[in-house]
Amino acid sequence: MARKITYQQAINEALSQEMSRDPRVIIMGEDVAGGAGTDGEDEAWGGVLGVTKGLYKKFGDRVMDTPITESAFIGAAVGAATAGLRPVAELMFIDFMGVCLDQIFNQAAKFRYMFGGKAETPVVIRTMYGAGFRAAAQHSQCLYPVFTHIPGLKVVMPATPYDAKGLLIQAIRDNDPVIFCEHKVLYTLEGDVPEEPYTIPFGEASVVREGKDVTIVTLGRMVHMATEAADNLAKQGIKCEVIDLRTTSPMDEDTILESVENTGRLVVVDEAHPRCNIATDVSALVADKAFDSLKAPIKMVTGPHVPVPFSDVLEDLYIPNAAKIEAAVRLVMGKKN
Amino acid sequence: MARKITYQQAINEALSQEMSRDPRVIIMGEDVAGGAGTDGEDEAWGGVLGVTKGLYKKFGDRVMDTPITESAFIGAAVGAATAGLRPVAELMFIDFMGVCLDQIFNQAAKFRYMFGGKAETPVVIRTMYGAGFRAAAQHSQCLYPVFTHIPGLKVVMPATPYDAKGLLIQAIRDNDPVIFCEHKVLYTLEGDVPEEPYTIPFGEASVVREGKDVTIVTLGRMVHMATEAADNLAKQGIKCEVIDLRTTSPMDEDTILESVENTGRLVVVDEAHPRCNIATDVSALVADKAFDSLKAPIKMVTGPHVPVPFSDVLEDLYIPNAAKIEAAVRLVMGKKN
Amino acid sequence: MQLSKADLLKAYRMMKTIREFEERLHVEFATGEIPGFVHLYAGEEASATGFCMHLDGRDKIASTHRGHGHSIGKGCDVDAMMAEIYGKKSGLCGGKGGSMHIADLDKGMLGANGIVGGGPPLICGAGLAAKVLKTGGVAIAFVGDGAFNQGTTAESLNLASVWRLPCLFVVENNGYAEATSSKYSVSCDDFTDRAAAYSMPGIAVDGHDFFAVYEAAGEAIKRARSGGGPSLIEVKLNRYYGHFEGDAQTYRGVDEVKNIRATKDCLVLFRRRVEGAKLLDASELNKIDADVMAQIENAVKKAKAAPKPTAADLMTDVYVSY
Amino acid sequence: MQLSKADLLKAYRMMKTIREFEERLHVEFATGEIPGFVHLYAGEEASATGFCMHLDGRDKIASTHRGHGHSIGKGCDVDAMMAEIYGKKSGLCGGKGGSMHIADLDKGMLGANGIVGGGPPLICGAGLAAKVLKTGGVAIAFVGDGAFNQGTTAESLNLASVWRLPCLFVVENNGYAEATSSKYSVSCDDFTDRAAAYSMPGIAVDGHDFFAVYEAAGEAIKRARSGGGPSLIEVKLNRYYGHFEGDAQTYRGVDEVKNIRATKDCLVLFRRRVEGAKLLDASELNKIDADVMAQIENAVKKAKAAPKPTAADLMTDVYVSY
Ligand SMILES: Cc1ncc(C[n+]2csc(CCOP(=O)(O)OP(=O)(O)O)c2C)c(N)n1
Ligand SMILES: Cc1ncc(C[n+]2csc(CCOP(=O)(O)OP(=O)(O)O)c2C)c(N)n1
Ligand SMILES: [Mg+2]
Ligand SMILES: [Mg+2]
Repeated sequence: MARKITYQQAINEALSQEMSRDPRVIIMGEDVAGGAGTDGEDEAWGGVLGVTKGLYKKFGDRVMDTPITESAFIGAAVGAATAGLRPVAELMFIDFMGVCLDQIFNQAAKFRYMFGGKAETPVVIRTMYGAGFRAAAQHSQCLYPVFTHIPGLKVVMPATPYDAKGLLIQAIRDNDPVIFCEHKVLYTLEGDVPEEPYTIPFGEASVVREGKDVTIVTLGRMVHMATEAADNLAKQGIKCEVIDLRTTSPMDEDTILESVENTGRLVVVDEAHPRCNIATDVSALVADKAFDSLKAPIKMVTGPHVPVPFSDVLEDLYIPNAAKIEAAVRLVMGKKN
Repeated sequence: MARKITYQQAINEALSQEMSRDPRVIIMGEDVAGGAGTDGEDEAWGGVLGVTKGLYKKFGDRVMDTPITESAFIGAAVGAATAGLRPVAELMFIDFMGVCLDQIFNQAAKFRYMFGGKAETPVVIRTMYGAGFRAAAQHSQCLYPVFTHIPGLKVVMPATPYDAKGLLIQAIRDNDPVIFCEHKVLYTLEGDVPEEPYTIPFGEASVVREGKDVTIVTLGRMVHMATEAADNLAKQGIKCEVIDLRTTSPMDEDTILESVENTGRLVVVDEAHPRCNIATDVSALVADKAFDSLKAPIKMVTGPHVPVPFSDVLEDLYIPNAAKIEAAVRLVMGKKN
Repeated sequence: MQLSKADLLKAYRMMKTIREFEERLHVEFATGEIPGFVHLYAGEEASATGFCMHLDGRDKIASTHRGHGHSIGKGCDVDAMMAEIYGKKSGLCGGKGGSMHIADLDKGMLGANGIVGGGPPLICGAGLAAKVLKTGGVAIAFVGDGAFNQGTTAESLNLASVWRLPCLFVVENNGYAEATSSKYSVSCDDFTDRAAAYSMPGIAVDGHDFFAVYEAAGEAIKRARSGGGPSLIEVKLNRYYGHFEGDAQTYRGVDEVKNIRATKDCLVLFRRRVEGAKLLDASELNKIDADVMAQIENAVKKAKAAPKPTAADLMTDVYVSY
Repeated sequence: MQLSKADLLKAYRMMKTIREFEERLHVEFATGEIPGFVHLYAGEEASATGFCMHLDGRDKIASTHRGHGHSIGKGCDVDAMMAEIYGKKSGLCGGKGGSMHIADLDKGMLGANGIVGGGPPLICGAGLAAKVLKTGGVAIAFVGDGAFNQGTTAESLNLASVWRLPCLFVVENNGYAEATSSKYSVSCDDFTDRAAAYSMPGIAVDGHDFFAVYEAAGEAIKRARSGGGPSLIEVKLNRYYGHFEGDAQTYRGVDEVKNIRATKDCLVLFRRRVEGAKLLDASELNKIDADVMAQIENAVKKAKAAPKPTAADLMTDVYVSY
């Protein structure tokens, strides 16, 4: 698998291959084609950052631009999923969930349970999250902890182009509602991606570095910060095991617990705000189920309890980075007993 | 303070006293008066469960019925709060947040930060949460972890009539946006409540039982389950310290940590779904900051990762109760070393 | 639109079944045996029936918290509905949903909905699926007068119009949203005033008159099926009971319901019309009445006797796979 | 409505300031020095100006992601705005908000908004506060054609009408929401078709013509101030640049903007009118042009030179107290 493409291209390819494979797959969102009703080019945008570019040319009306009415079109995707289609709806920024959350968390997520197991809602909601674009408080949030909290949803957080493609194909073929979270800073990241379609099962974390001293559990963009930290620490003789959760719901508890049983030390890295997030979730899991293996306090490296600031200096301070992760790892190592 | 009133009456009294004290306090929500535009009685409902009954009679137009448009009226409360009023808006069930969350989490919560500290948004959103009414998946959720996750919001969870009154008066006088969460099952709970107005500061947990063996951190309705469990356990010689958080944001970390430093054991009880909730939050805090005191794994007793079921049998199984808490406590006690 | 004798009998049976289901629930609820919130559709039967009589297996509907009538109209099993309302394992949703979440996707009933305005976006999706999959189906969102103000409804009207979806938006205007009059909460005089805002036909119809509803419904459904896009239909009607069971209804005028029952009851009007025109005779209708009484009696008995779900049921049905 | 000479000069200065601010940002953005998303208001100046010329300290506005024009119109400090867009500590929001969150509550500017449709509910609240506190103030929500479909807008129109709030809802219809034509996304031909849905007056006005906007605005504001309730005003106008800076705009027709600039530019039309009617002479206007150029030049210089926020600023300004 020598071919390198970007995270963004991997997503595009997954969509394209699944649309070719299955005519029930349709795409909808604001300017996912772009140019609707205008005098100019037909597929003028292909998504606000070009992620869906080319799909309209290939699939025509199966790529649907929508008015700016997230409740209506996300809800339509949900409704269509109960009625025979397999829609992939784009919530442009995850930050916009506030205008359409009901259709996701009270409708899609709960149908199967409320209806006594007699519903399938194979809808995928693709959405862009994370800080780093100087896009300020309403366009830079993580918010995946909110979706992870809700029973009935699956939450997917690819960190690499390879995972983006495999997890998105899985998401589209999956029969439950999936929130597919794409980190905007990762779109340009390149990596090896096989050309043929493949799936990555949900609930299987990926151990991206092996190490015996400290377990670092992380996800999304933070995987790269953590591996950078692990590389730096390795030079100082501290061997970190870096676990990329890949999906937060379901979450691969076994891989986390086994690793901590080996290392006895845990640092959890989560870009999200610190309260009730994935970092607390993983910490709590380990403090319950791997307590006897723990040799040191569990440290969390997360965004702070403040909205994401605009100014580049402040945003850079806001985002967890390798240095902060290294400091946390050193802290848990210092506690050796 | 011999006078006993219900949780619901305590809330009503807090509203009434604050409206009398400060003409800028107004109330809005669906049928908070009731009867608008009808041929019949004027204040026909006073809220869907009668919590605001009598206020319209006292305060007239300052108690405003709204159309069923939560985005518009919650947003209006937020906007009015930036413009000189101190609105108390009622989101009838917390489950309805999905149709209006944006105005809460992207607007109210972020104004102050986004505007460089030059905004005050003294809005209170009263809302009803929790299971126990056989009200099924869309009328029984907790969801306060979602609000707790968001910087810029304060989240208040009274467990008793006394706290309900004092915390609500504080919320109304507070200059930040407050989500005030009322457990529907507690409305009829009676307790001692002083007649005169008083405030309870945010971020101060209440130690409702002292004990040296195990710390139980909890909140809302679960406080009562936990004290019941503590009483039962006391008979078996296990002394639990029960901490009622009262507010989850800000959260009183010191009281939690001090208690765990004494007991060495922690059980966290949270009615919410288990992922990314207050239980994980408190567990993670302690696994970080009081790790060295811990003598046993931290156990969490929470609702399961399923929507709230309708059927009484299932709902009763769903809700954490004293028996489950006792089992968790015994588990952490068994781990003595 | 011509209704055959069989159609007329079917329509009457549907209305009567709804009525009897609701009247009986009203009585049973008072005993305290039925858990949760129950919102009765009694008085509004001609609406659900007028629309559902046109529908078949291709078609989908989304309902509201007041969903029993639509569910019966769309063919949900009455025994299973009753058992569901009692929270029994044999319920249509295994006791997990209750009155506010009755659904049967196999029947094209996408669910009652505990969220006011929850249905219209879903119906856009059902309409879209019909369009993309070329099923010839239509999709109908029933919403209340209160729900019509909800932003989700407005967005859905726009989307259905932009995408020219085979959808109907049916406002069942019973004059109240909980204890609030639509005269207060709705800023236009007639809901049809909102149709022009979305470039769709807007029709108002007397919801006590089954035939009027049936005709308006038929036209809008025909238009939708033939690619003519969505319609908005306001059905003016009344609810006989409170917002939910237990509502003291002090906001209603004296004798308001009594007068409506006396003068505008949809079942009475139906009988008067078909008997008057000698389309059906009283004995045929009386027989239906008796059948329905027996059916509901039986449904209640079975529901009461049925076993509840058990601990094994708590954690199932959340995901297809996890 | 009569405009004094001072008013005319003020209006021209306002429009010119907005124009120059935006034209300069367009140039500066290309250098890569300005972070984040920037949406320019160039071409739409007559709208913000036509409304804001009527406003005073009692009045509030809520803007959109395309908020610079409204901010300048409502009196936000231009230097501080520029510094904010550069992310500097001296910025109007201390560098924490940026272009999309410029606000100055002291000036009655409730904020640009990164959420499409975020403003209308807030404006209901501002209108409510004016009504309850009897300030005599009005509150204006500016929304785009795309934003007008959003459910929050529909709900706000209804609420403002039901509560008879002193609010204006101003649709700045520039024909596009991002790369989507309003012809596609908006299901009515004219936004005024949506006014009847909420029983409020709906007025359409040519947004290139300051005087037309000013007059329509004046009437609606007068109505609101005197208790006559809300209005909906559609301002038809054009944006000169892309949706945001960096947009290649391939969705636009050939020479579309060039033609508009040549024939409908609001500044050119204003000058032609006032010079033609000999209300102002060219030298007075030229002087304003020169002033504004200097002011913006100065603002950019200061913004570039200003210090950034520091680590100490990260955690402040979240709560009044915590
Ligand atoms: C989003 C949301 N807001 C409020 C409620 C509470 N509620 C349930 S039914 C109802 C009134 C609905 O009125 P209408 O739409 O006219 O329907 P009707 O009850 O008259 O059939 C309200 C306010 C809810 N379930 N969901
Ligand atoms: C809720 C929400 N959905 C989508 C977006 C992304 N977005 C930002 S501006 C915009 C287009 C707005 O168009 P319009 O309202 O016509 O305003 P204009 O840009 O033309 O001034 C979109 C889709 C957003 N910011 N918020
Ligand atoms: Mg109604
Ligand atoms: Mg526009």
